Amino acid sequence: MPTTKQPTTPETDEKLTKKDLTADHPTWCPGCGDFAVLAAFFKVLEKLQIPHEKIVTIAGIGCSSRFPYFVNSHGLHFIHGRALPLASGVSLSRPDLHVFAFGGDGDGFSIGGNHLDHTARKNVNLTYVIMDNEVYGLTKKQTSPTSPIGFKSKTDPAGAVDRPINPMKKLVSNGATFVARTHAAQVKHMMDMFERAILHPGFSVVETLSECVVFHKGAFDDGNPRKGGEFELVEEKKWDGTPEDEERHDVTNEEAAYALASLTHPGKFGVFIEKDDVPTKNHLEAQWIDSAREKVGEATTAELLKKRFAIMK
Amino acid sequence: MPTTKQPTTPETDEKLTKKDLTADHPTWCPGCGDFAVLAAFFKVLEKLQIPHEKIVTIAGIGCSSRFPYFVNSHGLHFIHGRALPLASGVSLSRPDLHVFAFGGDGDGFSIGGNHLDHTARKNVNLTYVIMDNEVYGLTKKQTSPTSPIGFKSKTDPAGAVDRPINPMKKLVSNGATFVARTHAAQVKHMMDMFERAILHPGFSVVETLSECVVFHKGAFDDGNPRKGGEFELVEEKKWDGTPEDEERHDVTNEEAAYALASLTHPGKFGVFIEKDDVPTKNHLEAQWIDSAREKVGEATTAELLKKRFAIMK
Amino acid sequence: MSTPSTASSVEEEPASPDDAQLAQEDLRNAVIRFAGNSQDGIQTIGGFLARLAGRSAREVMTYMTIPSTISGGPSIFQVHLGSGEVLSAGDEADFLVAFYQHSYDDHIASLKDGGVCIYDSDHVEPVEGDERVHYVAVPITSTTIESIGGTAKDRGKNMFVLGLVTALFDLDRAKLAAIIERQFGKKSEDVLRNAMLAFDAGYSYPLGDVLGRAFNLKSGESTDEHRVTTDGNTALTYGLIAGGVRWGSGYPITPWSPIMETLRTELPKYGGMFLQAEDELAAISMALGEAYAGHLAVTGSSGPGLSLKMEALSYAVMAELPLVVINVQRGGPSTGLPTSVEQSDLMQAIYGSHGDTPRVILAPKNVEDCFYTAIEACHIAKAYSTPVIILTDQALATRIEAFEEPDFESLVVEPTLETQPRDADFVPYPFDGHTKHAPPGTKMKGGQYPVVTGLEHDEWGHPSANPETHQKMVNKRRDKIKRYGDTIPEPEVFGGDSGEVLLVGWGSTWGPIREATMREREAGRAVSAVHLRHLNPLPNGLPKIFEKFERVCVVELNDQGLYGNGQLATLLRARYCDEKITSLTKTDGLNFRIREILSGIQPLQAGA
Amino acid sequence: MSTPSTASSVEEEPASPDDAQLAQEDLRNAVIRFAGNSQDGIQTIGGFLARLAGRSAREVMTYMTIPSTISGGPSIFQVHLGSGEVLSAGDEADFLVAFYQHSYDDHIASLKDGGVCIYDSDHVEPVEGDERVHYVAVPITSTTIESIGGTAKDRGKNMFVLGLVTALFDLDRAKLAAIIERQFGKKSEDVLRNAMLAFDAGYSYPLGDVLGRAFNLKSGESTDEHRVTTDGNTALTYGLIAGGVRWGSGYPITPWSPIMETLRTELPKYGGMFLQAEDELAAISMALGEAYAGHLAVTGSSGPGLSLKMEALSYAVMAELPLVVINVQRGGPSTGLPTSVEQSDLMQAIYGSHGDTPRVILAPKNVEDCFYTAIEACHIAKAYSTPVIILTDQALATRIEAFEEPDFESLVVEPTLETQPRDADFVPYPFDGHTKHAPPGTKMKGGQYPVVTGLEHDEWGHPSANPETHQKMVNKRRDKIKRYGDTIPEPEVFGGDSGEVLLVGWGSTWGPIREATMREREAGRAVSAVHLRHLNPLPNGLPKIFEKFERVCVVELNDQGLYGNGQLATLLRARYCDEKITSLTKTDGLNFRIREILSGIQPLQAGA
Ligand SMILES: Cc1ncc(C[n+]2csc(CCOP(=O)(O)OP(=O)(O)O)c2C)c(N)n1
Ligand SMILES: Cc1ncc(C[n+]2csc(CCOP(=O)(O)OP(=O)(O)O)c2C)c(N)n1
Ligand code: SF4
Ligand code: SF4
Ligand SMILES: [Mg+2]
Ligand SMILES: [Mg+2]
Repeated sequence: MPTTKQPTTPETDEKLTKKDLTADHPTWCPGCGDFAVLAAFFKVLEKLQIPHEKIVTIAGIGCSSRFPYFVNSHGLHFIHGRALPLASGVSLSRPDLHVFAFGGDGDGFSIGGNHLDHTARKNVNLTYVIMDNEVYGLTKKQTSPTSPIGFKSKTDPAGAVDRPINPMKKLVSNGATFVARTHAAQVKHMMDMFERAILHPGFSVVETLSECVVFHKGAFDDGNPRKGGEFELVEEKKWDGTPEDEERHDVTNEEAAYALASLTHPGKFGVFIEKDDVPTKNHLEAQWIDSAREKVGEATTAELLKKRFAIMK
Repeated sequence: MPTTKQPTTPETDEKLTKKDLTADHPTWCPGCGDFAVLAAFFKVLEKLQIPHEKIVTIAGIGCSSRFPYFVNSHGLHFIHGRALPLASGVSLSRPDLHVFAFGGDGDGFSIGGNHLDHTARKNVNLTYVIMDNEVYGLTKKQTSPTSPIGFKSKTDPAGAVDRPINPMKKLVSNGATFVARTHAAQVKHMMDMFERAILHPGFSVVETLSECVVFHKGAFDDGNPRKGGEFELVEEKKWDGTPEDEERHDVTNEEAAYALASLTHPGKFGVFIEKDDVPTKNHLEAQWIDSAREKVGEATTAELLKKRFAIMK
Repeated sequence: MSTPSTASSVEEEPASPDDAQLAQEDLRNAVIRFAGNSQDGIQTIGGFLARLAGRSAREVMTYMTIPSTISGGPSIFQVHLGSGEVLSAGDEADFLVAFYQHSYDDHIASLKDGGVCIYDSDHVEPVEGDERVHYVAVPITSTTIESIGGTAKDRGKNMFVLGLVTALFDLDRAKLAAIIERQFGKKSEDVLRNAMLAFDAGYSYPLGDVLGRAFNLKSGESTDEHRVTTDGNTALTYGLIAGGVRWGSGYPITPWSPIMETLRTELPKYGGMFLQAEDELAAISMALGEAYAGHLAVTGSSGPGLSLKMEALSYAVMAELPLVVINVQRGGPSTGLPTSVEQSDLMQAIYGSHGDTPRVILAPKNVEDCFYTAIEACHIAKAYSTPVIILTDQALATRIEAFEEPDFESLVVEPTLETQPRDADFVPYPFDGHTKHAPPGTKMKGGQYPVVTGLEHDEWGHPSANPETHQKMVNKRRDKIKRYGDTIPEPEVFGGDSGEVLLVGWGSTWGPIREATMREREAGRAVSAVHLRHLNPLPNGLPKIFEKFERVCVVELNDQGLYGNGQLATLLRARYCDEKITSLTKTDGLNFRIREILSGIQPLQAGA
Repeated sequence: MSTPSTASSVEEEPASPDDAQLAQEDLRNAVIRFAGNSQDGIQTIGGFLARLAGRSAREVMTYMTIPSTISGGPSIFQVHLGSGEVLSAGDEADFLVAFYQHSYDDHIASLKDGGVCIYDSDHVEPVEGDERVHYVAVPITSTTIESIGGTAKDRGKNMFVLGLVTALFDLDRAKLAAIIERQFGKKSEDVLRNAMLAFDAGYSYPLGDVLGRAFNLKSGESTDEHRVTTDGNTALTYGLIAGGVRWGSGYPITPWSPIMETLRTELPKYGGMFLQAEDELAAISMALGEAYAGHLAVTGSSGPGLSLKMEALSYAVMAELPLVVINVQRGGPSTGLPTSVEQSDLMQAIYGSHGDTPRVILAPKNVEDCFYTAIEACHIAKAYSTPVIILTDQALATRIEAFEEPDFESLVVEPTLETQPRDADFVPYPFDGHTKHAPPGTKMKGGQYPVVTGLEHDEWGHPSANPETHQKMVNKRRDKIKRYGDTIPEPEVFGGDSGEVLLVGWGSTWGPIREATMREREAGRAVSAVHLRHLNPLPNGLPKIFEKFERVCVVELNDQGLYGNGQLATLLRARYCDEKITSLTKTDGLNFRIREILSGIQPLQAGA
């Protein structure tokens, strides 16, 4: 049967540990929020025990996009803004893998904004972690699409004037089937969000506020109790019929999620959207392949080609 | 004063007529919805009497993007998907002009989708008319980002599987300050929408359902009474305090607009969003220029450069 | 695009407008029947032809049917062109142009045995396997829409068909244009412009050697059931599948679209899938993802789309990922002439990306070669873990030719996913250049997993700005492609291996150059030709060939540039510094006519 | 980036690592004081230097201060390097490296008159106009972050500075690397890798001729208030403004970003604006919109961003819109080496877009020339309504040099918006190639308004697939650029106008090539040099120059390619077919050292 053959890898029973997953010492600045994101990611992988060789980390360009070098797994460091289409190619052609994409706000919302929308509407099965520091870090402090109005940067010395994009509105409206928001200073919450994102069938995104201590210090103090801010959680419905539950958020309700997204900085943290009933593109295309393969039955590639050329005679 | 000088064009009192605005006979197929869009555009320009030489029509690539050839005005036919950034460059550097961008669903939502979001959040002062036929016309029937699931095309012979994007959700959520929806079979309504879009200060978008009679026939019959469909209007608030008014749509209410956008095909037609209180990027950047110019006073370019170089000594 | 069997009727010689002219000499009387609807203005076609014939030496007689309803309806117009004496409008037609299914159904019988039926493949489905006549499928409706952005009433398809017929019979284009002008000029300038847009599109549509085929049949060859007939895009597409491609991604653009459409339709049968992306940047990124995942993947486009892929192609070279990239060239620059042929993307294929990006460029010479070039590209991409660009063009893409059915058993490459565990000494980027990535899913026995990257890196894929490392890696990426270059067979000379003028060509000019060479040799002039299928690296051994000729003339469909040399000529001159290498170029959206080559090389010939 | 006055202290000779070496010979004893915080691990720097000196012939003595708090705090480390006898750690320092404002404030006094203060411009603001010492601004913090994606604790900035000092004094890089390895290798492989990343970034950071400058002052030149000191990006930026640029758009990327940052900050003062776009595709589109609107506009980027602009650049050629495009070249391909110098984007600048796209390419030779090249580009873009690409590079961009203050009165071009009404006979695309667009806002007296387009078109901008029209328009676009080419002054030869070897260079290799030429001539060898600022079209008259030399050697910072020729060498060989044109290339992220050129051309010299 002329479909792509893959040698089955011998089963192993060794447990996957943080140590196995640790690669180069991260090059991030001391205090960079991304360290915590990496730590949380390790812990969740440890917990979920995904086979080591099936983990794939992919990123674009940026400080945060250095992620793959710091995870000892199959990894690819791509070009600026195109991590998602590349990750989609991996996910759709290799359903056996666990595909992770990482990147910053510039990579994901500026140059990469269109790919995010189309990956979301197609519901490609992969997990995307955005480390949003509301600035261009690697290129040394230019205004990013999430920089707040008034933010002084090298490209807006007098303060940014353009309305920033609202990542949650973008993600809720573009059809992403799992959308969560967390804060790098809240490791437990991050782990919880990452775990649910990974277990979600389809395209899952976790918008993670991760401070750039060099170029946008204190950007997320307002969401950090230790810095006098408030870390307000999204209360999810328990479906227990209690009156309190009325008030709680229904993660399948897009309009309610949109309302949550409209809250002003720092907003709420938690799961905004979680829809498990949308078929993944992986599934839909696999169905097409299966039915096509069924039709051709045992025919070899050569036979299929012969058949096709016969009508050209 | 070393700012860009422009010769004042002699005032003229000739009236601008449809005849003046008519250029080449459109090359569109007989019955193409785009003919009606062009006709409505002419009528509105006639009504508004914008100075002929101040009208600029810009488009990307596609059947609909041929628009500039059919309007006798300053025009530019650009490359696929980039009409909006080009139009932004024109608008921001030439506030004296009336800038119009035209294009199709592929041009605007597929390859050009990211530019649409960023032009919207920056609220660049221009009017964008999307001729959505839910198919790639010029390239002869491939699935477009607005093609409905099940649509049979050359790239989806068994029917499209990806969830289409929802243009109205995209436009409501990306911060566009004027968002309307109309149907090429409803000339009066189109004219009304175009006129309000043109008069709107800031970025105005009119999503126009315009049938491709060759590659996606009948796509919008469900919104066309003459074809047994229903053309349901958005009832806008009159602010008359009547109980009926409660039910009506507040065009400044984003969440209400989002709810409207969530209606299933053909949905409602009319103005979804109209926010006049958001400063345009044109205004914000002009302010910056003015205050900077004020500081330098009468200094000539040479003087300014000298001053700058002095500190390099 | 498939066509009913005309196997017997096609010779292996490539198509070129001049073959038509050749054949046409033997063509005494041609009866052409246009069958469509009156709204399509087929009368107009007939009228123009009649008037042209009237103004020429040619005799002519026409007749037409008037549709029953005013609103218009089925209708035909028949023209009898003749160099000799014409006595009737002709009862049986030599040529039938069918616009619709009903036109075909109603009039196919009026076509004489061995006649030629040109049909609008957007509307007509001919009877499968009808051997009685020759079928030529032309997407009349959609090509007209493409070429003028719509079909503007009766000024669209009929003008396109008129252009088609003008090229087919090598009628006097200038005279006809003048007649058309007089006709439409009255109405309005832009109506005329639209008419000419459609006419030019039809004129430059590569029909192939239709008449040539017709005559071979008349001369009664026996049919050969081992020959297949198809166009270049189709041949290339199945070549990719035979070569082991199962995955890919693209975005529509003319004339590339049919390849992606066929791949998307066919690959599922082979267990793979072709993905339609939101743009060309996403398309090549998805394809690179598939390549990284361990598949042999393909992406492609035409001019504008290729420009958008240049950044990711630079990555593919740096990361050393295998990828097959198709460029179906069309008229440029920018949107240019989407439905015309040109060869002006060669330099971009080699040099279009930032940085030093050694990569492989191939170009098929005819429809059959599209199939084999695709397979070759697959082999190279995998063997050297490198991007390989195939430069085909609009003429090859849409032109129909016949060739021996390939021996699939011996050719087919079954894809395998090489995820077998790797030993501890594995490195993704060995300095010896024998890169073989371990796709995700591969167990790494040493416990260390590789990173694929676009930053300069050490053997393990770790970023490195070390001067020696960068130098070594640049050398490695270059030497890898040079190593491949040494495996390219030395090209063969057509004609004699010494003489006055050597014509050098690449891509779809193969036919006209070969034809011109034959003509010259028949005329006793020492002209030979060499055709290059490998453009980067160039094959070795060319100096040995060149030195035997007084002049070397590179014939190509691109501009002479700032210094008087076409693109391939520039490459050859740079490598060999041989002054006798000169250029014959043009960019008018049409393939070379034999006479253009003949007159073009005259100055190079003795006594000139 | 601005620096306090060091006017008096800078000679016009360009910087190159070897100038440092030159100067260093005369440098008896060097006392270097590193002032920062203990957390930055400045002791480590000192330690390494001391150990190196220990292992070398050099003598050394060091001393340091211990910070008061355990958590770390202000601290210094002083090294006294000497070729002669070293008696003390030196009380007064010849060099001060200041990491923070407090380090600068506390230690500037310890720097002797005419000493050199290297400070982290990300943290330190030196006293304005201090003439006592020489200031060298280096963005230590951000460049380190850039080069390794962060500053990873104390293994970042200190290693960067160590690399900086190693290059400055031409210390033994290999030896030091070995020492570092022994040190960090213990800890772990990746810690070492990060340390080396920073070290290499510092080593390849183009400091310029710091020592050279120092010595001129020692030799007591009188200060000259007509000289300014700045880096190439800054000079280029103000050249654009002087040339009439008021509008532009871009997207950040190293090392291009500072140009867009300065334009965005400065243009409002001149009544214009620079727009930050969402990506490079939008950036060039916005700039083209500004150009169409009647302004002289600029866009720019570095490698990856330029690749993304190739489609729109093809449009600019077809639509004949004026546009200035900056490419600050860096190490490639792909993301490559963002903070290293390379000249590997020349071919892309010329051939990177699809189709035949004749356009103008210029390259400045030093910091001063960045200013004048920018003005020249503005003139050409407007005069010929064409895109003009300026190829500068990472070394020029960040290198500081001094030059005569430009005569602004005579140079400044005031922009004008040419919207005066046009007569009825106006056409946007005249066949004579003298395209001058009528920007929107222009009244058309004839009543017909023009369309600017990327489709092939007639003189009015109407789409046309007419074969003759396409051919004529292609010719026109090419001849227009050739016409410009004939106005380029013939280049001058440095040295003698005949001899054994002629070195040919472009861009920032001007300095080392010139230096090497002088050395050779001092040594009595007949070596000369010619430098090309105009790369497309190339200036006329080169054959006249070449024929007087036995060998022509093109020295450039890119790869030798598949056939042994660098990128400019390839262009020259293609145009002139002169076999004596050969290549000297390298790609290690560093500019040429004089000795590399000397040894590189030895084989070309008699007796070799
Ligand atoms: C095509 C291209 N354009 C621009 C750049 C330069 N660049 C590198 S990272 C980056 C943005 C960094 O910001 P973000 O994505 O938010 O990541 P962060 O560094 O903040 O984590 C830019 C503009 C590039 N490498 N490639
Ligand atoms: C960079 C690039 N990619 C692809 C194309 C081919 N192309 C031309 S128009 C078009 C899409 C047309 O669809 P749409 O924008 O909806 O316009 P319509 O023809 O339907 O009005 C495409 C893919 C192109 N010209 N340039
Ligand atoms: S620059 Fe900012 S984002 Fe980058 S590593 Fe440092 S702290 Fe983190
Ligand atoms: S193809 Fe469709 S969209 Fe294009 S002109 Fe014809 S009807 Fe209109
Ligand atoms: Mg960021
Ligand atoms: Mg469409």
